[in-house]
Amino acid sequence: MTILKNRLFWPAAILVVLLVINAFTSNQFVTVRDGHLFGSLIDILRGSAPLVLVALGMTLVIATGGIDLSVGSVMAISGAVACLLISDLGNQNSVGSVLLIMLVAIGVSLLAGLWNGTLVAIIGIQPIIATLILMVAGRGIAQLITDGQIINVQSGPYATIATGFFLALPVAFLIAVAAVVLITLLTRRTALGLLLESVGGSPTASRLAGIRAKRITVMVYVVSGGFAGLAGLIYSANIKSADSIAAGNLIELDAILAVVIGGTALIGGRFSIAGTVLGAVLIQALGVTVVAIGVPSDATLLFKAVVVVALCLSQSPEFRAKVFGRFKPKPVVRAEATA
Amino acid sequence: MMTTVDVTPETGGKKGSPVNPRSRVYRPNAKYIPILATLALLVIMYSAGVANYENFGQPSVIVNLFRDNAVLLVVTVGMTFVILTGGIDLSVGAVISMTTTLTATLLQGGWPPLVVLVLVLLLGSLLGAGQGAVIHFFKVEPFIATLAGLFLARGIALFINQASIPIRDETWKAISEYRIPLADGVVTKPVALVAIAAVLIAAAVLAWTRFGRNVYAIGGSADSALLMGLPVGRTRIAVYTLSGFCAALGGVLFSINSTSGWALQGNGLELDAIAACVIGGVLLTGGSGYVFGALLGVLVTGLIQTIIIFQGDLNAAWTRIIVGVLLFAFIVLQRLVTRKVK
Amino acid sequence: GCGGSDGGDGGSGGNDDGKITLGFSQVGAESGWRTANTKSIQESAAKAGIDLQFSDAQGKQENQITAIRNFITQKVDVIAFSPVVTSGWDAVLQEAKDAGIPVILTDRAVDSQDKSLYKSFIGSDFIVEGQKAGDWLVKEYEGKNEPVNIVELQGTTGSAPALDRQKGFQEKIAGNPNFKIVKSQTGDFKRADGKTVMETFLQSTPDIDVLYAHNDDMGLGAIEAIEAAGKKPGTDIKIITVDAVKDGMTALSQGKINFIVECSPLLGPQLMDLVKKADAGEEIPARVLTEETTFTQEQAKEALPTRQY
Amino acid sequence: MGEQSPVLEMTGIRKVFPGVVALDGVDFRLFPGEIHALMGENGAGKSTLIKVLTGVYTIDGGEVRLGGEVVHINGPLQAQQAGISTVYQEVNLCTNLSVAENIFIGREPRKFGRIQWGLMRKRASELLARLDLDIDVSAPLNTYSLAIQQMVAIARAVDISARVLILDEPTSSLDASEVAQLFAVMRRLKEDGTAILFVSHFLDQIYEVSDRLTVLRNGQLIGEFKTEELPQVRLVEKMIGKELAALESLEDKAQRNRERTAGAEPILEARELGRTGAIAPFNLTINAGEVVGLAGLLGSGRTELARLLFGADKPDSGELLFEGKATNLRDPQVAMKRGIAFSSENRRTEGIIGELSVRENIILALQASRGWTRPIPRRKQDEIVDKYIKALQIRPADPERQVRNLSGGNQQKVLLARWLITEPRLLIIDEPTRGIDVGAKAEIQKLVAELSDGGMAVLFVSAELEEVLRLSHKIEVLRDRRLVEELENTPDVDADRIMQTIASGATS
Ligand SMILES: Nc1ncnc2c1ncn2[C@@H]1O[C@H](COP(=O)(O)OP(=O)(O)OP(=O)(O)O)[C@@H](O)[C@H]1O
Ligand SMILES: Nc1ncnc2c1ncn2[C@@H]1O[C@H](COP(=O)(O)OP(=O)(O)OP(=O)(O)O)[C@@H](O)[C@H]1O
Ligand SMILES: [Mg+2]
Ligand SMILES: [Mg+2]
Repeated sequence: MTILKNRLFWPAAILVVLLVINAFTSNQFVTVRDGHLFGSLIDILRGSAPLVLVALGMTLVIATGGIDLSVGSVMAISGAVACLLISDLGNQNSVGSVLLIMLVAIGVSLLAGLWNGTLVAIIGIQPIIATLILMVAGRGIAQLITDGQIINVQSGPYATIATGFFLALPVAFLIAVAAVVLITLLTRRTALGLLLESVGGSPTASRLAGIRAKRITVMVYVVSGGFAGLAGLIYSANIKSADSIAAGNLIELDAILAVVIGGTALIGGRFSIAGTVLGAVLIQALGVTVVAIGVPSDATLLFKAVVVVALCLSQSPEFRAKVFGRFKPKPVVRAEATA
Repeated sequence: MMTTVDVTPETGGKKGSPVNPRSRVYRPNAKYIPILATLALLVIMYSAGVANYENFGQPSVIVNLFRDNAVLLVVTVGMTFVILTGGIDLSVGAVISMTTTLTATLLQGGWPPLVVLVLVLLLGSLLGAGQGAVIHFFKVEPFIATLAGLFLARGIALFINQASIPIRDETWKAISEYRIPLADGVVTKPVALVAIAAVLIAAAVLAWTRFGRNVYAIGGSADSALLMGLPVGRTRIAVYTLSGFCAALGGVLFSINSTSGWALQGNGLELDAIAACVIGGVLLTGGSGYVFGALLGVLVTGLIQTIIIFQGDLNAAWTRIIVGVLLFAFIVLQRLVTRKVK
Repeated sequence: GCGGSDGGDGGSGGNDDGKITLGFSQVGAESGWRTANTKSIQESAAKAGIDLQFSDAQGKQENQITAIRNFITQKVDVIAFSPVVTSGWDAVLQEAKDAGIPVILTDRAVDSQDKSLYKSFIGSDFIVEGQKAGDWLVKEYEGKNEPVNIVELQGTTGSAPALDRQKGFQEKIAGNPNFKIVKSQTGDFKRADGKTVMETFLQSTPDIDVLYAHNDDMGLGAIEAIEAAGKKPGTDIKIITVDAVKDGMTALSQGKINFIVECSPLLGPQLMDLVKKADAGEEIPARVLTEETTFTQEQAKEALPTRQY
Repeated sequence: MGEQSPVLEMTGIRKVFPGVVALDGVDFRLFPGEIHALMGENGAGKSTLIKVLTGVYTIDGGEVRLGGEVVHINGPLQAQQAGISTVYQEVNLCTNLSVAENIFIGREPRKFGRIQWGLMRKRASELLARLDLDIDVSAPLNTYSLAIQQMVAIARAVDISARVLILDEPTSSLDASEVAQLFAVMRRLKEDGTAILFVSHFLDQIYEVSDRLTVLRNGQLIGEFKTEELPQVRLVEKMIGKELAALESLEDKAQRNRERTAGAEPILEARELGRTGAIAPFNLTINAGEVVGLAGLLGSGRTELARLLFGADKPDSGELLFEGKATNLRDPQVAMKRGIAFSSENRRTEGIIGELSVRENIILALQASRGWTRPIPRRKQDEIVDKYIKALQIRPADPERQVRNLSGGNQQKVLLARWLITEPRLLIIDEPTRGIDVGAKAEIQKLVAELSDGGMAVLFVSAELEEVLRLSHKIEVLRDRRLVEELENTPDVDADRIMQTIASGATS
């Protein structure tokens, strides 16, 4: 009974259904090949890594009542920076240099986040418009970096972060897991989560309770930028090239959707990391399923619409009460009858 | 005037508080400061354009601004209502695509133009009403409900036809080609007038009707509005219906503008509309802002675009960067000006 | 041309140095192909001494209409643009015509019934591209009587190249019942999407014989997926793509792609010729095809060293 | 009046929230032309009964009769249409709208469907003048203090001339004169036959104005009484279920405190500190172990003064000395570092974070001062929270409940707990007893007295003069946003003396 009442029950159920469909349509769901796991489930987990990362950052931003539209552009910038630098390397397979370059790219992304955070918290611009600036200009910057071309790299170590395997599991998946664990620890083992929720719940009350709301706000945008940068690296490593136009295009929408499916309200306050992860994987699985069951491209969007409608209705307690309520007697009424 | 039991002290002193230098004269203006600041910055931006580019000063630049942004303007008007209640409507761009595709398909199929017009406007409103109902009754977040609406509307459009469909209907063409001369060599088209009419009507509705004031109240605090006995549900659904209607009307204007329908039309327009509202000083959390502000927001984005076109030597990358820079400069200046004056 | 005499007038209004001013509205920068196209136009304009008013529409028809109207306000001498969509240009083209500014379409066509609205259309024919791809496939399997499972990576849903490349291809393979398109899904012209979609194709369809990708980028992404699945692109799965950008040609020469239909972005020089003629009021052909070809693996090896993009 | 039939009759009302039975078989009658007080401790179910009546909550059992007929009220709108006009406990207005609109929204004067703004403003001004309030009605409501907002809410409800008028703690932040105005209006309405339901924790007010009262305890009906037939002590007994001894003992304590004022060292000193438009430059010294009370009328600047001392607002003149050293309290965080705590009068928007739990709300300030990297261990949290839930009798005593769902008085206690656990050197409390029941109020007063005995300085702001007099060593009198006089709280100082100062205060 209580599990049915959980907000995340229905998204989880839909995810399971999608995975079952995939298990049936694909020839290998999970198998072992060349000493590592392989199959459509693994593809989904690996493919969802960038979205999970972006959505994680987005969750924190949304928890403070903000929004970050610039994540896609930051992904493009980070991929562009990394590929440009790597392509200039004498030896693209040098692990040290590649790692350093990735750090540089993430550093740039953190700066982008700092920019957003400053506009929102210090100058006081509404988050949607503050991050829109970088959303528009950022992709231009990425295009400048790559000169509008796709920069190819042939770096084994770089490709590893997207397509490599470690302990039989995809590295991208492991990175996402690490990020989830990190954020979970950071928000739930320290007081950060509480302070975030407090700022999102009521900025005025938080300030008067002595919380440095501005500092926290800046911080979440920086974190969001950093994760977007990491996601951009995985995205570009996956195709061994920097595609500054396509990278992260419209990912902000998916990320926000993932956060909302995960039960975090857009007005801020309480947030759920687990929910976000569930939402992100669900979105990825949905995309894969559409292809796997061969929905014709002119009906793809309609199909997605139906799923999203079903999802958002299933998450509404009011809807569930109306639809399922008729079949079960309300506990409250029963209690009264016996009283 | 009132006889009371207690010896109440003289309270007349409250009136003209000597310590309160906040002059009464400034007060009524205070709420218009963001709009005035935006307007002033808009004028500055325009003057900069005139100073820098040949032919920028021609009246047709301004006239075209209204005409080229007619669709965005109409959609933004609807969006303003939604945002004022503290909601958001992501489906508008998709409703446009659905409307244009349907209009073109039906007209191609020989349906009478008037029937088509009424039908598509009805359909847009209906979709909006549906979203509003889901948001109100099932307490689904506006963002996710209208995102589903976006998928649905564009899904329908793509399902009807993926390719672009020309409109060869005489009425549509006639309206499309009808010119309204304003001055020597300056003409505008009916779409611009429709857009301006939409702005004026919306401004009047917001300022002078109960519905309009309820919209503000809900945006201020929906819970309080409910406790004050305002028709919160009805208003909220009406607002999304209105936005759906405006989007459909925008779609019709689009189909007139381009005499065609296409399932990818209006892609991303929702963001433009939201941005225009915000630039115009409408608070995304609801309860504060004006349609005229939204109008200014549309003009700002339109003017930025015009400047970019007149600049003429920017490739895609620089176009994006300059748009971002101009947007940034504008927003920050606006912010600083309003803060100073306050 | 009918606008010739007005053109001179417009020229003097636009600028005083007697140079021709060309207003060009690009679709956007959605792919490497498009960037090359933009570059070609910018470079050849500079070379030809033409003042270029360039505007990027970011994939939106409304932006393009706005740009064209502004070109008219600016009184440019010639307008050229790559339409985002085929329909919906009559009104704005009429305005250009009334202002006496000749219009040249590049890359993509419009469906106006009044052909006098524009002077010329220069560009490739997407349907023909699809047909060329189909032709090659039909030839490749000539004489073999076995079922051929084809998967298709479409371009952006609803875009003209995606629709036409699909149409032309289907026309050609329709004759042979052995050919079967088992899966067809959009990869949005993007490398990453091409890869993801292909991954799923590979998971859900056991024996894919042929991949037809609407552009090189998606094909390149798909190659990654095929390799990751332990198959050999070009051998286990035959790959046909369209565009012939450098990365694609390299893969072709390496044997990872089997056939590429060229879709050349280098319209610049041809366009500038037409612009000069149009400005001078000379008669110009209503349809100019870009010089394009197709490449097999051998041809790619030869052509690769001299490819510009 | 007794022979009349009740205009409103509720029988067997039951309301259950997850985990709490808020109302259990409550009967309630309201007759035309009476003022009926609804009494009970914090969390007894008063507000819930009102919300059930106006359809904010659905009823889980029982029925409501209005004018003898059974009605099913679905929401405030319907209640209003049925002739029930309500002022809810927390000010529930749209603060983004103007004062005039807040009074008239939903019933704006119109002509041809067009709102007549001029007429609306004029009527609003007139209406407020009847409550002796002279403010700019076209200014947004959020530019006014909570007390004024409360008056506006009352004006709105009163103007919707209804059969039934419900006032849920309307006087909690009003000062004596405002209360008097309100009572005058209530009496007039009563004469016109309106039935008034009135909730207040001020027993004096209840005895002054009500005809009859109904007592609730723990969601259950204790009984309905004629006010004049029930002595105060008995009423309190009925409310809390036992005798109240705390009040008496406090009286002695306060007396003792008064003797011991001088000699302590100053903690905070304000020198010509001021903020344009908010409060004129003032001098103020607060010593350790001293309770300083702020007295003044509604809008006299008490809140503004308090905010300056916490860094919630920035002063634009003068200087502030903390323990003799000049300090710049840039923001609340800095003030907290120095050991200053401030509990806002506006608990709904500046106090509680509704979405968070009681536990989280209580530890919030302490956690903020420790910084996010040093979380308070969960065990310690539970310990502290349990202690204060017990000490302040927060009910329900469930630390994981959302604060939003607590009764108003209990929310106030949570806020108090938040600041007490930071163990401040100077505690600034603005209307700390707002909406708190007699028993708890006595506890809180006792607590304040104890804290000051222990060396804590307290700046105590309250609209209730009695309270200020009882607790303070020193009383600062404000008038027109100006500190006009400082009084040592000697035995000869009483309410009249302070009122006099306010009335005749030197506004030089
Ligand atoms: N929405 C809600 N959800 C859960 N519990 C609630 C809700 N509203 C009220 N309660 C609970 O119902 C009980 C009665 O609360 P109510 O607000 O009626 O008290 P009250 O008598 O008005 O107290 P106060 O004097 O403090 O205002 C309390 O225990 C409270 O926690
Ligand atoms: N009579 C009045 N006229 C205009 N504005 C007033 C008036 N009274 C109060 N205000 C507004 O309300 C605020 C009152 O200040 P403040 O909150 O310090 O009052 P207070 O003494 O704490 O009284 P209370 O909280 O009981 O209202 C000021 O900011 C002022 O804008
Ligand atoms: Mg209450
Ligand atoms: Mg106050």
